[in-house]
This record gives sequence, structure tokens and C-alpha cells, in this order.
Amino acid sequence: MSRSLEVQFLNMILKNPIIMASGTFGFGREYAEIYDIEKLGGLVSKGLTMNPRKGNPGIRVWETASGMMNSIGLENPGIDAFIQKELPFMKSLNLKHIINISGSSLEEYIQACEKISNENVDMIELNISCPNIKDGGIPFGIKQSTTRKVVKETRKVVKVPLMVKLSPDAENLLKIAHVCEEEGADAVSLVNTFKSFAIDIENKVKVFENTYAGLSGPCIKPIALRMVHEVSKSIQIPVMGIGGIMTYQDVLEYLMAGARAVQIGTANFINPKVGEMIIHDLEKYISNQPIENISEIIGIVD
Amino acid sequence: MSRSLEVQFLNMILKNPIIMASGTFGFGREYAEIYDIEKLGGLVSKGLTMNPRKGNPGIRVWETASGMMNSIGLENPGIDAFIQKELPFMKSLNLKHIINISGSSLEEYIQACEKISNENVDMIELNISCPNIKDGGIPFGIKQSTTRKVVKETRKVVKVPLMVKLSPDAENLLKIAHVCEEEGADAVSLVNTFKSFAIDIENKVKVFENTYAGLSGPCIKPIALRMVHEVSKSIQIPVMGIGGIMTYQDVLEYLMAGARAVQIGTANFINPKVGEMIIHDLEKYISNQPIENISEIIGIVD
Amino acid sequence: MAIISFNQPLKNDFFLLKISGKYKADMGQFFMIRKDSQSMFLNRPMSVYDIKKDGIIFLYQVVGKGTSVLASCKKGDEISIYGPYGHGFPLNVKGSIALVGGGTGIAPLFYALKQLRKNKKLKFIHVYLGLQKKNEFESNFNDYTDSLIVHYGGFITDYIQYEKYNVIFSCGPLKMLEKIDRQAKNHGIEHYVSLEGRMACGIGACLACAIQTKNGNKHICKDGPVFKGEEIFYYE
Amino acid sequence: MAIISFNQPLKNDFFLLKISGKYKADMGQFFMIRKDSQSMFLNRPMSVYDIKKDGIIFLYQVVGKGTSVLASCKKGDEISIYGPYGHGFPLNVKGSIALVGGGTGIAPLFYALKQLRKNKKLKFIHVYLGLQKKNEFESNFNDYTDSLIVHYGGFITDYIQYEKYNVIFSCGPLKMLEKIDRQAKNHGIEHYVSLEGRMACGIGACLACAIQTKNGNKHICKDGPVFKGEEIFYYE
Ligand SMILES: Cc1cc2nc3c(=O)[nH]c(=O)nc-3n(C[C@H](O)[C@H](O)[C@H](O)COP(=O)(O)OP(=O)(O)OC[C@H]3O[C@@H](n4cnc5c(N)ncnc54)[C@H](O)[C@@H]3O)c2cc1C
Ligand SMILES: Cc1cc2nc3c(=O)[nH]c(=O)nc-3n(C[C@H](O)[C@H](O)[C@H](O)COP(=O)(O)OP(=O)(O)OC[C@H]3O[C@@H](n4cnc5c(N)ncnc54)[C@H](O)[C@@H]3O)c2cc1C
Ligand SMILES: Cc1cc2nc3c(=O)[nH]c(=O)nc-3n(C[C@H](O)[C@H](O)[C@H](O)COP(=O)(O)O)c2cc1C
Ligand SMILES: Cc1cc2nc3c(=O)[nH]c(=O)nc-3n(C[C@H](O)[C@H](O)[C@H](O)COP(=O)(O)O)c2cc1C
Ligand code: FES
Ligand code: FES
Repeated sequence: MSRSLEVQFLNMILKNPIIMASGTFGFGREYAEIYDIEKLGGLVSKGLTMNPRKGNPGIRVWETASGMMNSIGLENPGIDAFIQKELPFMKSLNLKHIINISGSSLEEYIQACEKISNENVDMIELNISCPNIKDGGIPFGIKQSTTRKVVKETRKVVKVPLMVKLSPDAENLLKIAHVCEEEGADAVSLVNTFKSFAIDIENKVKVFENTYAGLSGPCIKPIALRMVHEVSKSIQIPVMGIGGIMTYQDVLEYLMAGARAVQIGTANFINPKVGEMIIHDLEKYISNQPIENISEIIGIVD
Repeated sequence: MSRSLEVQFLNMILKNPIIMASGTFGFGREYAEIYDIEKLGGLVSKGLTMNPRKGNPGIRVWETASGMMNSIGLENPGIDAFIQKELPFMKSLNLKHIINISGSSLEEYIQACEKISNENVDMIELNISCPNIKDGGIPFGIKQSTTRKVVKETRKVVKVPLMVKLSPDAENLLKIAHVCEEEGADAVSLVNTFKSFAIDIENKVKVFENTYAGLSGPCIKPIALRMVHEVSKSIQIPVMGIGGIMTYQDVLEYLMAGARAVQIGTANFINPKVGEMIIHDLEKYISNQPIENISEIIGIVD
Repeated sequence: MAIISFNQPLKNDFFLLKISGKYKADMGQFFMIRKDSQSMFLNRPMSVYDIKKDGIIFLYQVVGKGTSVLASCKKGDEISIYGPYGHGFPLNVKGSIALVGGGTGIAPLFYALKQLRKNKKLKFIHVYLGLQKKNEFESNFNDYTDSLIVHYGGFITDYIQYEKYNVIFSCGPLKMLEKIDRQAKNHGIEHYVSLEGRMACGIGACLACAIQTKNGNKHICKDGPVFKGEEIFYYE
Repeated sequence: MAIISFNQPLKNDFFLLKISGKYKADMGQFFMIRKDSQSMFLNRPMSVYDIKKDGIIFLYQVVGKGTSVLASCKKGDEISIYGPYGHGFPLNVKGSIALVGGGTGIAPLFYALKQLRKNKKLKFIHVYLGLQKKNEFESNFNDYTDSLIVHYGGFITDYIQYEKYNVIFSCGPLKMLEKIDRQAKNHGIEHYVSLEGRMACGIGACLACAIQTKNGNKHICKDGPVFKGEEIFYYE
């Protein structure tokens, strides 16, 4: 039965379209102790940078209405330690592994991509929401020019499939998606978190030391779904949908809107077994539908 | 005691910074039957256009996680009928009245603004989130060029204070705010609803006939608050904060972020007396604070 | 905030929900209710099924997210309730009357029936109920009606003896209301329909529940939910 | 989903919450719990206060939105609970021990006390509790401890007779833990602290609860919440 959830994403056959999102599933180890994560279609590593990073000081998460803000600051062990200590575990899993790469300069992106591409991973997801320190701290993915640069240059060194993860704060998301396509990205995923703000009214100070933080969770779903719909209607390369997925119904909305697979982030914090639950519900759903494979509903809504 | 909630917004003295948002409070009549709306600082009329509009067919509202989407389509009686039947009631109220103006062409905006400006209303709020039919249906407020045009031209005919209501979907919100300031807007209000999407998975069709709809409610607050913070730090004219306000704590966040007053929209649907409740809670709050007037906290958070 | 006195499951996903407190409403009016939950942001409109000295009763069926949340309510839980809202059925009717309800459209008719009983100008009141399956609440109608016809599956409209009535109050699927209206017109019957529609505010402020009528755009929550049949079903 | 057996209000905004079911946990471990509500999106970490055959008990104080939602829970309500998570206090300790708790930091110490009672190698167990005001739960400790010192207001740390102990387990405000740690170092006492921190996942995946330690970044939920005092309080 589970076969009917199989989807093809580029050259990869996924058991099902459910992939765990970067930064919300570690490298899989923690959740592997809670359920059989090999039921999943895939998982994305937490965001990696060339060098280890300690992450941000101060408060790192804040609850909002049907969502949360985070300012983790890309705490990660760095590419080398990752390759040594975590990648073998990820590769040993019977699911697709995607490596999420970040950088605060073009050079960092290129170096990290080159290194990880040599490890022959299933796919690289390029997180272009990171601030470009040379560009006054504006994230690469906001403007077409910086997006073009980072995609073009990383594409040159990446020998595995390259997916670019778009920022919802982009000035013109459709144009940014086109730029990715033009520069040879194999796929795009969207969305990353939304730039947002919170105040500690008691102490009359901002909550996050970094001022702004990233909003995720079901609160963003209607906007993220709109973006996925718009982008998937306007480019040829496949789209992975992300943002606020909590239930199988949310997954169906993303697929019908045009996503070929989805990523689940924040929901893992609310229910650690949400992946298992959603896959179970999707199996039930499809067994009651007059279709043979879930792919048949992809992009069905104009 | 209530005196300590008084704020000045341009030349207007508001009893308190609580104003009801356009499209969520009618012209005040319905809520006036439920509580004493003269307790409010002000109210914004529903969006008016030169000619009467029937609004959109099909489903008009859809529930989301901590929010709602709407596609009312600017149903309204048109400026003339408004001036005849509703404006006298609004003017008779002991609170500030703001008239929200929309149009699908530059000419329509100008005509409507001129007409309503002649009625000597307290303020005009220019809703630039309406699609410009001449510009392929892209809302005026998305791009700087169209924003500049509509603000410049309406400014010429508006003799009362002119506030421009910004769209959160703007390509570059800060630049748009600057354009408004440059072209003589007296204030800006933000945000309007976010472009969003929903699918009826049962029937595998989009929910709204117009495809996309506007998201509002507490789900958007963290993003809207960020925008208000950014904008109020970067322009000189006053800012009215809007988006997801449900409680007095939310109001405090907006004021501390830099808004000189706030508008409350969707919350009215959840609790019709929310305005009364929030003002009551603000009075209690300020009586426990070592400040004399609520204005002292405006923009207190950098 | 009010407190739930009971939330009794009936057959076929129907529930009877009682909220304690003192309430007043005209027949056909509705309240907006909501239980605090991540899965329920907006209030849901619910017609008055009955009003007792110590509380108000709603009859609802689980059809989606919001009504599922309601179904999870227990005695003692807090619930928000606002109303009464809208314009209900006219009290001052004469002759003989039929109340026709389909599915959850049955809800307002029980309270209407009890109110109409106070109208001494009425010759008799007949009640027609259309349901998918047998349920427990139908027999409640027996105590107040002169005749109760319940039909399961199919169309209750096929069983109405139009020639007997001067007035009909109906509530249920639009298709049902339209069928009745056509017959009502043929038979010169005064027909009042209670409409449903997606709502946000429930009081006429948001314009979510607009419907086109013979007299232009109307809003179900404020101008209705009860309309004259001829206002809704007409040929342009 | 589990069912609440009671949610008993104590003085000063403290509550005892019992959730029914079979549970197992080490002392010092915690669970993530959440009640369905618009005002509570993330789970909240709560230490085990006690485990009975038919349920688990938490002791919490209302300090904000989430704990207010918990305070509104009633017997019979559904609640989400995940765990046990984290690394607790070491069982295998020797000599004489003091448990020191401040405020809600008292919660894990009751379960710890009961577990430690099974450790026959311990000479005696003393308990020190610091609270703003007198409360009902303090006396529960009497049944298991060799000595109970409770202090209201001020600093409980001023009352600890460090020279008596080989081991201290402490939980409470960071300032309190630090004070104790300084003394523990002076007296050569093995000191274990249980830390609090804002959490999202509770299992080490989100990296919300990072803390800098002598051995680099650690995550309170996964590497803790119990750490050796010297790992947290050190001079670079
Ligand atoms: C004035 C009025 C009085 C009502 N009285 C009752 C009553 O007494 N008992 C009762 O069971 N129901 C009544 N309803 C309908 C009830 O409000 C809806 O069933 C409920 O809002 C559905 O919410 P949901 O989240 O469970 O469904 P959703 O998940 O939102 O939708 C499920 C299904 O219900 C339909 N629906 C959703 N909202 C509405 C709505 N506001 N009106 C009509 N259909 C809707 C949808 O189209 C869909 O088919 C009344 C509606 C109105 C407008
Ligand atoms: C491992 C662990 C075990 C805990 N065990 C208990 C317990 O047994 N009993 C108990 O009453 N409390 C316990 N706490 C603290 C409890 O989790 C917080 O009080 C609760 O999350 C606050 O939620 P809130 O929404 O009510 O507060 P908020 O509105 O979020 O904040 C109110 C105040 O609480 C602080 N706070 C918020 N979240 C946390 C958090 N996760 N940790 C510490 N402080 C926080 C804030 O800084 C603020 O001062 C524990 C925390 C951790 C990390
Ligand atoms: C705590 C946290 C950490 C995240 N870290 C990363 C990251 O390292 N790289 C990245 O591309 N996205 C990161 N994200 C974004 C998510 O992968 C995802 O795009 C976003 O949360 C929206 O999905 P959701 O609403 O399902 O959470 C992070 C999100 C959260 C909540
Ligand atoms: C049903 C509805 C109708 C609205 N109509 C208008 C309108 O006519 N003109 C306008 O400028 N904004 C309109 N808005 C936007 C609100 O005024 C407000 O900017 C937005 O809802 C965000 O605030 P909130 O989160 O408090 O609702 C409407 C919003 C809703 C929900
Ligand atoms: S529901 Fe708002 S106008 Fe009817
Ligand atoms: S709470 Fe997520 S890592 Fe600790």
C-alpha cells in the first residue's frame, strides 16, 4: 500500500513525499530513538557552515500564535566534523538525505558545497536566507543579484542535485525562483522562516539579541502555500513545499498547489512522532481515493 | 485616569491609541449596538470606492491557524451613498473617523479622495493594496513606481491628513514607506492583509474564486510587528500599527516598537467587545506603571 | 465565558449542547460560539434549538474542524457565546403552518415550534423533518406539534401536503429550500427560509456572508438568517 | 493524549497536576506537556514531581501564558505528554546528601528524594527548600527526609550546613545554584544542578536550549537538565 505514496523528485525515488526540514530534526539521531524514521521519505540535515558555529546568545525561541520564532544562529559542528561524525549515520539510513548548507560569504558557500558534494550526498539544499556579511548583512536570497551569484558559483562545484531554499522575505520571489532556474538549480524548496519581531513588554526590550528572528509553524501556512503555488506555476524545475505543515491535510494542500514533496519543520516540536502520524494518515487517505499514486494530485489545483 | 491613554497622532488627539481597522468594523453601527464605541480612540470606515461594488462571489472567508483569510472584494455602497447615509453617523460619534479609500485605477483613487476630502473628514487612509487594473492587476502598493504615482496624485487633492496604508507584500517595504513620506503622506499605517492561498482538498479546488485572499489575525503579528518596527525607525512621519492585535499586550508591543496608535481588525470578529476590553486593560496597565502617559513608551525599543 | 452543562452525543454525529446562563432570543436567531482550541479560531454560528430557565441548547452535527472541537467539549468546560444575532422567523403568522427542516436545518425549528405554540391565531402546526438516519431528538417535536412527519434519506419535500398550509418556515440545504419555494409560490403560501453561510463576525460588519437577493446584496447574519423565500429564489 | 486526574490549586499560584497512565522516569528527568489552546503552541517542560502506579504528578507555578493555560485544566481534560526526556540526577551517590530547591526548582526534588531512599549507601538525606511563602506541598517531604529546612523569602543558601554533606543536588534560580556551587567547591562537595531553559523540542533537535559550559555548547534538554556544577560554573 505504502507504494502508492512513492513520489519521484528529480532522480530520487522517495518512499513518500514527507521530508523533515532543516534545523528541526537534527541529523535524525534524536527522533530515531522515538520512532522508526526510515518510514520517512527523507530528511534534511541541520544547517551546516564551513566552520563550526556556537550559535546566538540570549533567548533562542519564542512562542507566537500558532507558531514560533527562532534565532538559533546556525549552531553547528562545521562541515568537517559533520562529515566525520554525522554523515555516516545519515547515509546509513534507508531514506534520502539532503544536506543543508549556509554561509555568510560567497566563498564560504562555495567551500562548503564543494566539500560536501564530494561526499556524494543525495542532494544539497542551499539555504540562501543567511545574511551576506559583505552586503551589509542582507540575506543572499532577498535580491536577485546576490541570489544569482551564490547559485551560479555553487552550481559550478556541486556535482549532486542542487536545491535552493528560498526566503519568503525575497523582494520578488518569482524572479528569484527564475534566477535559480536560470543558474542551473535542479529544484527549489520554499519557504524558510519569515523575518519577524517580538518585544518583552515587561522589560521593555526586544526578545532576541539579534533583534529579528525567523517565524515558522502553522501561522505561516497560508502565505507559504501561496508562494509555493505561485512559484510552481511559473518555473519548470520541481518545488518542495515547506511551511506550517501539521497534518496530512496540509500535505495534500501543498501537493495540490504544485509541490512534488514537502518538508515538515516546527510540527516535530509539537508532536515528535508527527512524521509517522502524517504518513499513516496519508496511507489511509490514498486507500480511499480513486487514484493509484499520490503523484496524481500534484499541481491539480490551478 | 483615561487621560493617561491620550495620544497625539498628527494634529489629532485620540482618547486612546485604539482604532478599529477598515473592513472589520463596518461604519460602526453594528458594534455601537453592542457597546459604547465612543470609548475608542477612533475608527476606520470600511474600504470605499468611487462607485458601489457588490464584492466577490463565492466563499469570502476561510479560517486558518490563528487567523483568517478574506476575499470580500471591497463590497461597499460607493462614495456618494456613503457620504449621504453613513458619514453623518460617523461624524456624530465622539471619536476620530478615518475614511479608507480604494480604487482600481489612479483616476478612481483621485476622484474618491477629492470627493471625501471635501467632506472635511478627520483623516483619509489610502489603501494601496488594491490591484491596479491598468498594471496587470498588481496592487499599487507592491512597487515604488505605482505607489509614488498614487500618493503624489491623491496628495494634490486631499486637504485633510493623508495616511497611506502599506501592503506587507511590498517588494521593499522600507523604500515604499520612504516614497510615501517623500510624496507628502502625513502618516503611514501598516499592515494590510498578506496574500495567501487555501485549497479545498475535498473537492481539489481553490477555496477562493479570486485564487488568492488576504490573511489577517494573530498569526501575522510577529511579521507585522517587525515591519512596523523597521518602518518607524526609518521614516519621520508617524506610523499606525496593524496586524493581529488581540490583547493589550499586543498593543504595548506595537507602541514600544514605534507605532503611535494601532488598529484592531480581525479580533473584533472573535470578541465583539475586544475594543472595550483592551482599553480597560490598558487603563489598568498604565495605572500600575511609573509613567504618566502611554506615549512615553512609544518607540522605546530600539 | 459561559459554562457547558452538557454536551450529549446523539446518533449520526449529532450533539445536544447546553450552555448555562440566562438567555433570550427570538425564534430563528442564532448565537456565535467558540471553544478555545488551536483548531478553532473563528466563532461558529448556531441556531437556538431551545432555551430553558437555566441555559440555552444547541443541536449540531459534526461536519468539520470547528464542530469537531465542539464535540470534544465536556460538562464544566468554558465556552464563548455571543448573541442573539440576526432576524428570526415572524411571530405574527396566521392560519395553518408547516415547519420543514433538513439535516442540521432542523435545529431552529424546535424552538420555533415552541414559540409558535404561544400564537393562538394558528390553526395547526405540522412539522416535517428530513434526516439521513433515525435520531433521538425527533420525538421531542411530538410534544408540541399537531403532526410530525419524519423521512429518512430521500427528499422530505416529496411528502409535504402544500395545500394544507398558509405559511411555511423552512431550514436546510439550499436545494431543499428552493424546491419548497417553488411549490409555495404555486400554492400561494407565505414562505420563510432560514439560510446558512460562512460567517466571521455574525453581526454585519465583515460582509463575509453576502447573498444576492431580489433586493440586492444582503447579509445573512444581519438581514437574515430568515428571509422571505421570494427574496432569495427569484428569476432575474 | 492522556487524561488529567486532578489539577489541584495550592497556595501562591502553585498547582499539583496529575496525569493518569503508566509512567517511568529517572529522577531529574522531565516531560513536555501541552493543553490544546489558542494561547499555547509549544509544549512546556515539567520535571517529575512524583510517579504513582496510576499516573504522574507535576508541581508547577503559574508564571506566564502557558502555565496559565495549564492552570485552567480540569479533571477529565485531555493533555499531551511526551517523555521522559533528558538526563537526571545520578543514583549511585555515597555518603550524606542535601537536596536544595528554590521556587519551582523544588519540583524534581520530591521524586529525587523518594528515589534516593532506595539507595542504601546513603548515610542521610537532608532537604532545603526556599520559597516566597508557605505552601502545602512542603510537608510531603517530611515522610522521606532525615531533616527538612524550609525558608520563606531571603536566601535558602544561607542555611545550608555545607560541612555535613558529600553530595548536593540543587535546582532553582541560576543565582542560587551558583552560590551553592561556590560553597560546594570550597567544601569539596560533589554538586549536581538541574537547569531550566526555554525549550521547543525537548530532545536535542532544535538547539533552543543551548548553554555554554566548560566543555563547550551543551543542550539542557538532552545533555541535561542535570549537569555537574563544575561544568556550568567555571572561570574561563
Ligand atoms: C445562522 C446559522 C445557523 C446555524 N445553525 C446551526 C445549527 O443549529 N446546528 C448545526 O449543526 N449547524 C448550524 N449551522 C452551520 C454551522 O455553523 C456549520 O456547520 C459550522 O460552522 C461548520 O464548522 P466546521 O468548522 O465544523 O466546518 P468546516 O470544516 O468549516 O466545514 C465543513 C462543512 O461545513 C460547511 N460550512 C462551514 N461553515 C459553514 C457555515 N457557517 N454555514 C454553513 N455551512 C458551513 C462547509 O462548506 C463544509 O461543507 C448554522 C449556520 C448558520 C449560518
Ligand atoms: C527541564 C525543565 C523542567 C522544568 N520543571 C518545572 C516544574 O517542575 N515546575 C515548574 O513550575 N516549572 C518547571 N520548569 C519551568 C517551566 O517550564 C516554565 O515555567 C514554563 O515553561 C513557563 O511557561 P509560561 O508560558 O507560563 O511562561 P512564559 O510566559 O513563557 O514566561 C514567563 C516566565 O517564565 C520564564 N520561562 C519561560 N519558559 C521557560 C522555560 N522553559 N524554562 C525556564 N523559564 C522559563 C520566562 O523567562 C518568564 O520569566 C521547568 C523547565 C525546564 C527547562
Ligand atoms: C529551530 C529552527 C531551526 C531552523 N534551522 C534552519 C537551518 O539551519 N537551515 C534552514 O535552511 N532552515 C532552518 N529552519 C527553517 C525550517 O527548515 C523551515 O523552513 C521553516 O521552519 C518553515 O517550516 P515549518 O513551518 O514547518 O517549521 C529552522 C527552523 C526552526 C524552527
Ligand atoms: C474581512 C476583512 C475586510 C477588510 N477590508 C479592508 C478594507 O476594505 N480596506 C483596508 O484597507 N483593509 C481591509 N482589511 C484589512 C484590515 O483593515 C487590517 O489591515 C488587517 O486585517 C490586519 O489586521 P488584523 O490582523 O487586526 O485583522 C480587511 C480585513 C478583513 C479581515
Ligand atoms: S458574518 Fe460578518 S457580515 Fe455576516
Ligand atoms: S529544546 Fe530543542 S534542543 Fe533543547
